[in-house]
Amino acid sequence: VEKQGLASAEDAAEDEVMNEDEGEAVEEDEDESVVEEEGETEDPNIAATEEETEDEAEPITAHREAETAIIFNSGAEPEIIAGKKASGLIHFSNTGSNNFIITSIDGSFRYPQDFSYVIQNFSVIAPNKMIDAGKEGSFQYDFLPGELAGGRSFGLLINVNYKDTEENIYKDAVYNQTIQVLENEEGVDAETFFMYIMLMALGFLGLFGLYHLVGSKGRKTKKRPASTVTATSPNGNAVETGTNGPVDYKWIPEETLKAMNKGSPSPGRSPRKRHTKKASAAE
Amino acid sequence: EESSAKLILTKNILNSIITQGNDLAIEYNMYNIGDGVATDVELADSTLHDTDFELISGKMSVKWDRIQPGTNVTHVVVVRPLKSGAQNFTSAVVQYVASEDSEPKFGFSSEIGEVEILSLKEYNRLYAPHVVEWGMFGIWTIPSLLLPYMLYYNSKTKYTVKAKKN
Amino acid sequence: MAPKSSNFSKEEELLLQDFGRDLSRKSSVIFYVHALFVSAIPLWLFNRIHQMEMLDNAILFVIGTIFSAYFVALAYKNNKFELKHKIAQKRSDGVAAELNAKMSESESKKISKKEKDERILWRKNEIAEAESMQLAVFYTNSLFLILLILSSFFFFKSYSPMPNYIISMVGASSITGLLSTSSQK
Amino acid sequence: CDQPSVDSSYYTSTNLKLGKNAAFVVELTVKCKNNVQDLMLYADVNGVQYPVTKSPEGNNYQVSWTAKNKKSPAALFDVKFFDESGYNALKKAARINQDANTVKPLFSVDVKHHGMSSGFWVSSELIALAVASLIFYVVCNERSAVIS
Repeated sequence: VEKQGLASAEDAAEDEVMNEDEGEAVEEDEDESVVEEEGETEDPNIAATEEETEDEAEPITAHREAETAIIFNSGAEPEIIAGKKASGLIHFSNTGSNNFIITSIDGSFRYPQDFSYVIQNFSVIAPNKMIDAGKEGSFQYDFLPGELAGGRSFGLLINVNYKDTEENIYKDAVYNQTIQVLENEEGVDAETFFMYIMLMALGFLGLFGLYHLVGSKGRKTKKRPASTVTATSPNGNAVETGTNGPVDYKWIPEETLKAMNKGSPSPGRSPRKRHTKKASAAE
Repeated sequence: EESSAKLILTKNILNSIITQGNDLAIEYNMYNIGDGVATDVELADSTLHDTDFELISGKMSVKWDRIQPGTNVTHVVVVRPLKSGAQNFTSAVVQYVASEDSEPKFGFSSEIGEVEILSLKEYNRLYAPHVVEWGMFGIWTIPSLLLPYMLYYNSKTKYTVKAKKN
Repeated sequence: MAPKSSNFSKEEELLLQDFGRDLSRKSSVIFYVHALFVSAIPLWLFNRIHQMEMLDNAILFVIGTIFSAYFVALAYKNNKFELKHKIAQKRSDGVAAELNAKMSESESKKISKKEKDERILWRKNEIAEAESMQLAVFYTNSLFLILLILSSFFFFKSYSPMPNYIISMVGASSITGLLSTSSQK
Repeated sequence: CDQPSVDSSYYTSTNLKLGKNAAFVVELTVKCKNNVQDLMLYADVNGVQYPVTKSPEGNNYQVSWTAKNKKSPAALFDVKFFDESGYNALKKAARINQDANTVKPLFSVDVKHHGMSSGFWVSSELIALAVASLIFYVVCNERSAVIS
């Protein structure tokens, strides 16, 4: 029962960002008596807005004995390029006497004018790491801004979700600012380029093969009537004089012969028949 | 307010392919994001057990006398996984004195998490050059390709060249 | 064909059959040996490069080899049939020249023109048979191997070895077989 | 530290197939004639300074750096080691735009990086495919010569 309460509280916390009216104050009261004291948040602006707008809703906030900080792989200021992985390096310091468990870290791009509107959700990591009282922990949160995000500004929100040993849950917006996403100006890298070249080569190979197959077929069908002519033409006459039939059937494939004899049913030569003939020939 | 250091320690794998029996470089980065100097910084990683990893280069436990604020330091160890399969890379630890005369602080690095280590066999299958194998393959194809072609070619030249002469 | 056969002598009919799709026993044996051999070559690649154990996959390997050998042999047969009469046409002058050169003057005078032509015909048949077989084997083998390499090392490289073997062998051999039948029409 | 005797070994990544990032590790054992313990060292690699780490026991030091996401070509690195005063002199030289080479290092270590390579520049299966294509081309020529 406790777990369910927790889950819905968490849901409420999530919903609360999206639509502010929905408040499940009852459960929150049960779970977060500690939060009421209002933890110290990194950004005073957020604390202020939260106090203003969510007096009744009582959102999940940070614990005052936990401090968070973030830098990015590009430095203290995020330099985020569309379509390229960015890393947030998060410092979590437990200054109190409680043990905290970092349950998850999530990040998202928000609409700069209205942070409750999510544009892109980044994948959530779940470190499930216990940071004992007085200790510190570092977390790396990697996220991939969309290819098309370049040249626009977004609200970047990164939340650290944690709980204490009494299963009270907390949320700390470790980064909550509007950032400018840079265009990915890197062209096609060499590897993909060579991959395309190879694919093209393979395509040509395939075409070449097809050309040979179709080409030889086409030539054959076109020249078939001619080939019977050449069979009787001067260069073949050494043979032709030898045959007593009016047409040179030898060079015509079976199918053609069959097609010529369409009217009469041709049962085909049975191997037995052939063998007897061969045997008679051997005699 | 007294200035104090704050260290972020990340642990990452430099390789893109992790295999049994091949070098695996693990990089530790320490960023001092505080406003004071961190002193007596000790980094230790006891998670790479010698039953699973052979140490090739670098030390599992090192010390910096001080790390200035706003700077970062890098440490690399190179190991060779002895076993294949899933391996959970967990936190290294750092201990440092954040401000003068204060108690040492203790922190965990970021975790890499569970990583699949390719078996040597699988690695060979996917990435070895196989020059000898292909060479032998070429030899195996001689009876299937070269032999019929030689026979055909001989016969062809024998009967077409003569025809041209006449 | 039955109504036509009345136009030909027995020998001629026999000769006609030699240009047919059916194979003599000797040719069949040669074809199947070649087909089995070329179908077994990929085992080397799958064993040494894809690291498939020979013994563990013995049944699969045997089935795969036989399956592929069947289609490759079919392709040999079709290709040989298609090539043979063309080759015979091309070689007729050469064969005649060879036979004329072989026969001494007295000999050539002794036999009738008809008999001489018949000898040329038989010899031509022999040559065309051999050449068409060789060319068919060469063509089919190289087509099969190229398809196999493409399939196994490029298209399905990321597959695990066993499905790779099955797909590549079935694919390469059946496409080889299929192409040989399609080019007959 | 007077007349340091240095034992060094180093590691550089060579296999490009395992990853594009190169790691460089230099390990050294430094013995000073005047038996200085807890020596603080700084390393200078091509004008970039790194603090040298010391292992908790013994006079074992390590300096490591990485080259990320680019092929690091074969090169000979001259890794110069400075003590605290040398390091300060180096920084001072940089400040007043003085040639850094005028600051004499305590000692230096040569690191030979063989470059990252993935073996042959083209994969053997590609060569096999090319050879097979060539053979196929020959046979196609023969075949079409016969068929036409």
